[in-house]
Amino acid sequence: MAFDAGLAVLVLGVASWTIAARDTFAAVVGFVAYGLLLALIWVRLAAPDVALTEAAIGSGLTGGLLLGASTRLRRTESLAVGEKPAAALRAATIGLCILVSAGLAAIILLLPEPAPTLAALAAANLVATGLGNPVTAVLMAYRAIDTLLEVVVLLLSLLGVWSLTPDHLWGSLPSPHYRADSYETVTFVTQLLAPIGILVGIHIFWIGSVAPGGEFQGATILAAMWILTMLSGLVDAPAVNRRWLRLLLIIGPVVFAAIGLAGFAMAGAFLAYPTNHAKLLILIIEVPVTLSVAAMLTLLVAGPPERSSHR
Amino acid sequence: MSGAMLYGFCSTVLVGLGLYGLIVHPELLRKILAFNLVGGGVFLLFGVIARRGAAIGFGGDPVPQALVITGLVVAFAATALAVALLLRLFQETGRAILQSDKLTDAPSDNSQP
Amino acid sequence: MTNSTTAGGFLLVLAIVLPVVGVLLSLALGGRQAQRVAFVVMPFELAVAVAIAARIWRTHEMLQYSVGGWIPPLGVAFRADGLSAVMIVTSALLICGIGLFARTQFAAPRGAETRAPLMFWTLLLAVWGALNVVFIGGDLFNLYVALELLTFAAVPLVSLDGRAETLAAAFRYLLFALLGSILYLLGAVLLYGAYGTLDIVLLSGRIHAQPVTWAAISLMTAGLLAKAALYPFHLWLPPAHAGAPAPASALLSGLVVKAPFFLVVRLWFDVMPGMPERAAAQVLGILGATAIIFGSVVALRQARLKLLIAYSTVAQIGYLFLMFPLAIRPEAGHPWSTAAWTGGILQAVSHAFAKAAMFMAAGLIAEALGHDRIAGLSGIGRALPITVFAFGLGGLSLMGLPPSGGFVAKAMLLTGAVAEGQWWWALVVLAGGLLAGGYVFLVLLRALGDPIEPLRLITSVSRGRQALVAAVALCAVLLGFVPLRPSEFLQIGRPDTVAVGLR
Amino acid sequence: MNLVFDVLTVLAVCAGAFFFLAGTIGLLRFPDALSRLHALTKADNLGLGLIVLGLLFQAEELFVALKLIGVWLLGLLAAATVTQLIARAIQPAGLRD
Repeated sequence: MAFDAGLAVLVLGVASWTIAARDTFAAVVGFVAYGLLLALIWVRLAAPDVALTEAAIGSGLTGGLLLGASTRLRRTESLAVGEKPAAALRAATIGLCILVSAGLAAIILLLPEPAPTLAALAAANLVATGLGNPVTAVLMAYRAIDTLLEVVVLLLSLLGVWSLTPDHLWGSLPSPHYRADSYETVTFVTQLLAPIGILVGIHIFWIGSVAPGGEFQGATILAAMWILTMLSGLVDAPAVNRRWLRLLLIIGPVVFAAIGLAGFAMAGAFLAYPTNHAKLLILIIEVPVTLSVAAMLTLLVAGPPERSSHR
Repeated sequence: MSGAMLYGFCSTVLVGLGLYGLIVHPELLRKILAFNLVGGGVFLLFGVIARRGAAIGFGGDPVPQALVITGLVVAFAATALAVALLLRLFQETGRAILQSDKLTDAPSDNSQP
Repeated sequence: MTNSTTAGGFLLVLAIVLPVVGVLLSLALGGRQAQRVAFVVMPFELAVAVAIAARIWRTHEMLQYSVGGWIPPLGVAFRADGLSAVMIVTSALLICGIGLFARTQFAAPRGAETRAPLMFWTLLLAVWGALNVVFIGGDLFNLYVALELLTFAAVPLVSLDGRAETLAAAFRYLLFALLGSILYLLGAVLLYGAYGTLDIVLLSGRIHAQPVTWAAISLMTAGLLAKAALYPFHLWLPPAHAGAPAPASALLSGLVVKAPFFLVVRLWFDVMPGMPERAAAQVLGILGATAIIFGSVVALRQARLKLLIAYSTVAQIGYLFLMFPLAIRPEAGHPWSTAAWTGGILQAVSHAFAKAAMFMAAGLIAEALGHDRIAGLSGIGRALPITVFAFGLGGLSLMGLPPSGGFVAKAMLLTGAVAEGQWWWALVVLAGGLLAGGYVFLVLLRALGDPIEPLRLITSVSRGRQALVAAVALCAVLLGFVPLRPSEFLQIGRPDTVAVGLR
Repeated sequence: MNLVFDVLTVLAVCAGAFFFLAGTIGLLRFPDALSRLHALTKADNLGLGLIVLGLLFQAEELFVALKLIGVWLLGLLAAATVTQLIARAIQPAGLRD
């Protein structure tokens, strides 16, 4: 309890810092710490799957993305000073936000006791999925349609990012302008780290059927390794019109949808699995989805094409 | 008061803090950051609700936990799109804020593809 | 395990999977194939939409599908009632029209792949799929994913031309949309905490009047209003809808803003049947009324045609929300058996066709003249007679003059206002019609007037495209022959009981 | 036996926490960036090593122990790399700050 209270206070402190800090870069660093602390809270809330996701995506990838953006935008900060809203507006906003927070706090005190839960239902049907991790069962079986659409959401946001390419640069390379020559350290570390990271990513994905982990967490680690090899200059980002890249991006959702449709014939419903083969089919879906998602995450961080030539 | 409820209050404060940043900060990157703070608060509240639903040996209701994972991925996608738009806007205008609501009166040229 | 799936429920799966597969294929094949994929998907998806509507018409039953055979609350259900069917068919028809209209504008050149055509055709299919999920989603979290899908498909359409002002408009749109989604999600989370399900039908059986419910519904409604651009959340709409390429504007103004409105209807009438308070409904009505007056007055003062049309969208969205105070009658019968309820839905449908036609007409005019300044339109009526005629037909619906869907819709709202003794809404409807008449005639008078100097067109516009715009506008006119009474079809699948706790 | 392991764990983790504390104080108190880096990485690497050592006594199977050692090695690698990068980044600005 004391630990929980301390953790809660710490999170709120860091969150306030990300709002109050003058320097955007400092605020983003605060945000990364905020994400890691949240991951700890998720462990305390008995949600290790979410903790992994929060640390990997919420803190890691989002943090990296925002850090990159804040360094690029650094010199615009002074411009924004004159745009600060009037004190009256800020006071009114503070009032509004306190009202929202207090109202929500009062509301959650009114939530029913005992709390309604689907845990029993999820457990009772776990056998039919052949999985040991109920969270993966929700993602891949009970609510597989959400997961399929979520992968499409990721793909669409990547399309959105790519749509921002200036016309003459279509078909060229995403942005990072990292010079490998001055970064021998990074190159060395990447050579050492990438194989280990890839193994860890595969492990976390693989273990997801029975223990905390899964495709999104594994894919994030794979994406991080790909980003690292791009940062270190070992490989270049792929051009957006490469056929292999397009196939890599769609293979996951295509297999997902295809097995989903095959469910009509095999088990009588879209995204249904025959009981004896459920686990195998879920695995067949998860492997390409992990690869596609890893590619999407990597390219989302890399951003729209900005260079017409290789370095 | 249980530990879960403590984090429940924590989540409501996070929502409030994030909303404040979203409304008050003129810099767009700070708005994106604040949006992520609100998102974190909402997901945390869902996690608290999941924890309250602990039953039959599960430490929490797995359904909301899975939904939070989906939500986190969607929030990342949103952040990535917003950051890309912001950087492109910066490239074009040299600014990273939205001007107050004056629509440019420049004639609309037919600059469609 | 599949007992809650009705016969023909698989059509609902197809309505979602076809566009999604189209998106994946057009991205994979790229180049000129993207457009071909879109044109292959269109007839099939249109057929699916018509099949859904036909089946509901014939059986008078809601279509339902439990995805994966998992029954709610553990699984996710798709459901299509009469209202869903109307929206699905409207989207299908309009998207096919927009696709045909954009055929030449976004034709991919031979040779290397180009950005804009690939994006347009892929995103068009993505919007279609996302809209269908919104219209048939039976689970509040699934609908959250659908809303995000719609946002990520719609925002890039705004900045397709890459100009700084459209980038800024797209960013503003994205911010509002994201804030809207997160508020919606917060509300859904509270509902799960209180009732242990996100399924709409199960929720409607369990929900009861208590603070958690009110907080959740208010948060979700506020989030959806931000996405629907109802006053005072309208700031993002005019620059976004006016800045997008004409076919995208038609899509955004005609269909995309209707999705959050549709969800407000779901929330107020399906999730909590019989519960909404009159006072809350009055608030929505007042916002709607303000939007009508404000949007119309600002539209009158615009110098550019596309901005005028965009502000008119702000006003026309206002009408949609007049149905709430007029249809919610806690003491007397189903809200959906009122004239106002049918009127509100009909307004959504007829505005979709009318506004799409007007944006496409404005696009043709801008293409021909190279600008869309209203002051410089003189003589365009002689150069592009069919286009200006189509613009005028669309205008009929906005003004609420017969024969047009807008006339029937507004007449039903008026009937409702009179029947309910809430005459003040009638005044707003009439005033909005007059103001709409003002801005439509402002444009038509210019367009039909004689030019001071001979008009120079920078390109010629094909008869076919002009005729297409006229055909879309004609759909809005044809809706004027819908009978002036509460529609039975729209009531298929609505909950039977009004009082809470009877089921 | 268990008791001995538990005592060892407590001792090692406490020692590790002490080094973390020392490193953090160094970060806050030392005058320039290079000595701050020095304090931070030296103390934190040792602190992490001690904490991992303490936890090793609690590991129930070999795989878990290997994972713990892996965590320490990766931590060392990350710290060394980042220190290098930061040190390089501040070099042009001289040793002030």
